[in-house]
Amino acid sequence: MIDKTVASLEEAVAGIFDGATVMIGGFGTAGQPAELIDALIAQGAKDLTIVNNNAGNGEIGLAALLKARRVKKIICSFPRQADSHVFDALYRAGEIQLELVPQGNLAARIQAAGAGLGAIFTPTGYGTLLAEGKETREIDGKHYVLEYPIKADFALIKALQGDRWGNLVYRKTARNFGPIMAAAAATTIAQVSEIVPLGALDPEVIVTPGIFVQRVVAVSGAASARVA
Amino acid sequence: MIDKTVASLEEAVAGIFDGATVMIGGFGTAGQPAELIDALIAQGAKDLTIVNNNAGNGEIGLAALLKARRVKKIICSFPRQADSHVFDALYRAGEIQLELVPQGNLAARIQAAGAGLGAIFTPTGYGTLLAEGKETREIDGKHYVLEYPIKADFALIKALQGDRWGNLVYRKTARNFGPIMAAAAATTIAQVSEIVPLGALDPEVIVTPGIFVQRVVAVSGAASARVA
Amino acid sequence: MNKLTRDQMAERVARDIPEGSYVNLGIGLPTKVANYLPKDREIFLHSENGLLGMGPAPAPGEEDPELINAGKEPVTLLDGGCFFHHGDSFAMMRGGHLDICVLGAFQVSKKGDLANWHTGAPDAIPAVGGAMDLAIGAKKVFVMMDHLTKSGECKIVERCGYPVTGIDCVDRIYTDLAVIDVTPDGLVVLEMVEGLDFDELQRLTPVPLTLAA
Amino acid sequence: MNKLTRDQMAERVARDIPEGSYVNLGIGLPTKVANYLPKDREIFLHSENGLLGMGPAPAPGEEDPELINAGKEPVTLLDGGCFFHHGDSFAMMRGGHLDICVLGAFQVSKKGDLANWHTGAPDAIPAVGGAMDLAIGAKKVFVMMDHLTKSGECKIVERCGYPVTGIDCVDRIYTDLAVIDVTPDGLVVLEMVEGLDFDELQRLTPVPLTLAA
Repeated sequence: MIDKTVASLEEAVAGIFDGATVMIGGFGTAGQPAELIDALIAQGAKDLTIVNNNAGNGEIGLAALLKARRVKKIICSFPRQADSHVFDALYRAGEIQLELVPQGNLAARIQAAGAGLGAIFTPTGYGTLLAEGKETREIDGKHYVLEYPIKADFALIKALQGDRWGNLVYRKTARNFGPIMAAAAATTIAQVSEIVPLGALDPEVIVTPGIFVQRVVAVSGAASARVA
Repeated sequence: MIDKTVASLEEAVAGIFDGATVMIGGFGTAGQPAELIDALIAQGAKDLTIVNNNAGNGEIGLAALLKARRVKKIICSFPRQADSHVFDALYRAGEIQLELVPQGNLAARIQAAGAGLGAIFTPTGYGTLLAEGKETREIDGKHYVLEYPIKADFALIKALQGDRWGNLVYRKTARNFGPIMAAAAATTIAQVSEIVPLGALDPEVIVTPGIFVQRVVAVSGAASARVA
Repeated sequence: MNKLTRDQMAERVARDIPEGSYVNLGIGLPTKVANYLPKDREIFLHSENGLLGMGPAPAPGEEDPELINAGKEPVTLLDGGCFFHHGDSFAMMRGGHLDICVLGAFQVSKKGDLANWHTGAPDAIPAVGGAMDLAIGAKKVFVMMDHLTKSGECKIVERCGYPVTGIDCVDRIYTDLAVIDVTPDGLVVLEMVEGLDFDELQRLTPVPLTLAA
Repeated sequence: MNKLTRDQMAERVARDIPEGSYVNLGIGLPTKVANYLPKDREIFLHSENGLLGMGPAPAPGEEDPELINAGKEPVTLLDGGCFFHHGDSFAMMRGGHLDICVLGAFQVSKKGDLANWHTGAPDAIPAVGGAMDLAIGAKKVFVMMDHLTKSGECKIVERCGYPVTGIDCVDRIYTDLAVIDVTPDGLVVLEMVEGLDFDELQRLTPVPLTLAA
């Protein structure tokens, strides 16, 4: 019997190695797998490359991972926020690398990795600083930039419910990057509010099929909706 | 008030012009919008370029459209089937053009159109007849073929339920090409078994958001599940 | 002259959004446009973080941290709205499915180049978010901004001095002084505020303007 | 020698599919493999037309024309299975998410090129379906075919004479005579049927074979 559920957060993040590329779901705190990030901090992996839309808020979650000096590089679209002081300080001190990617290119590059494409021509960013040095091409009168897939060794994501085959459904705008990161990582680890029996999720409404998920761990339901 | 529902199949296919590119959903007959195709035959548009996975079965649906000599060219992955005699005869007589595309490239090119990408490097077909003359590139040690988006003027698709904003849900494997074609066509016309009130479809389970759909027409519920 | 307030600008933009439009309102000033959309028009608001059919802010106490907009503020969902992932959300933008997006700006060039993401200051931490996707994706890009900076320089310029967000992408500019279309023949003034005449507007604006016929 | 029947070949392939594998069984002979998957192993069957967790054929009278497999035959869905669109379905294939796909073949070259979609006959109507996606997408590509054609020519060849489906993509060949791995060092015979010795297999096969250690 295949059972992708694991009993603890420790087990969920086991094996994340130094130097790994780790995608972390979430748009701000919505969909951010805060408990998995805390477990990753406790686990100790360092020199990580993190892929996330943002670069952490306040002192918790991703910001706490940065503060613990585990992150060598971050690939994101919107690092600077009102409460991104942990990132800001590391960046100004030259202690973290930043690859800034327009949000839609971030999404498209993650999707390209999951879908096995070698590269894509995207119109976003053409003619801007963020396309400097990149190959461009005019196709049908419109200008495009060649962008490459972003793959990951691990993805940490948050969903509402999961089953032992790894099928997932999400809640409202906490869905955001979860489904596309799940497909782009070799090992996808999902924290869910509830593990449900196989067959409990309607096959028409499963958002992430279990093929994209390797580990599922339950965290307390209350955590799912809190402002992490 | 926005109401994308139309009262008749005639109204649904109004304006499809001679020479248009028309995507038609379905994998074989599952998901094939048979009633819309019949309405298109009655409507009379000709010199069409059709995008479908197949090239018609038996004498009905897409096969009937071919038989009525309305189709100049078909873009598909699997024209030859046990019951594709209408296509076979036209093809052998040189009366229809065929662009044969591997099924996954067909899907990816349709998706690229919907997502506004200029082109994609796909591994499928590399080194084969179907990539002859196409640009190729080695990326990270793997070989890829450059493929361009397939856009359409119209898409005819079949869904289970729709609402007046054009939101759609599908049924089982009749989903197939519907969602990606809806996003790739300027005007997407969906036949549904049932039109439901706004808000009746759970926002978490809507598969095709109404932004991709311009017209919705109800056909009898029984028709939805029949072997068309 | 009667410069428009920020609310008046938002109201003015709202007037130009037809029923049935799919619209993305950028962070900041454009967000205000939602407050002035006529109640008798159904307009579909898109938010980059994966929702369509966005409704107004929730009543106090009804906020849901998992139902937010691009600015990470709590919102609501209308009946008929839906959720989707980031891939689909940006496909909507990049694929030209949005009718209108409304963005703030530092500068717009006479050719319609937009600068709104980065001051270019050497010590600034850059952040782009969805700005570049919105700039090139929507069928029509409306910009809302003050006509002049606080120090009196015009934000409509020959060439953007700030790093651009997109090239040749702005269709219409709403300022506190005028409404101006970016056309292949140059900038065309559609409206001016009460008490402002064309010569005065041209004097404030360092690129050639013409008055709409 | 005791050539394997088609059912025996299917049974042999089934033995090599570990629990938890995501597997696509091609149209035709490979479909038979499903009949021999051990009941005590959970194996996830994928069908290109948008389902994962495919179950066996329905009982007579229970067929649903909207629940079919890639061969357009009625199937069922297991608890835990799900539906998705063609974009997602082929992303699973192309993106390397399937562990194994099992395909029929006209020919396999010693380097692992596969020919299974087109005879190349001038009057043939070509049809490719998902064959090329499966050939290059799965982590392991297993081919099932007779060792020899009806006229006695070996289907394992120096170079494919038929148009190829994919280059360098086959990992293992199951024939009615042998199980053969395609390795960087050439073709390695893992098993032969009872009554067949290596010299005889090599005599029938026009490319160099080695016997697994």
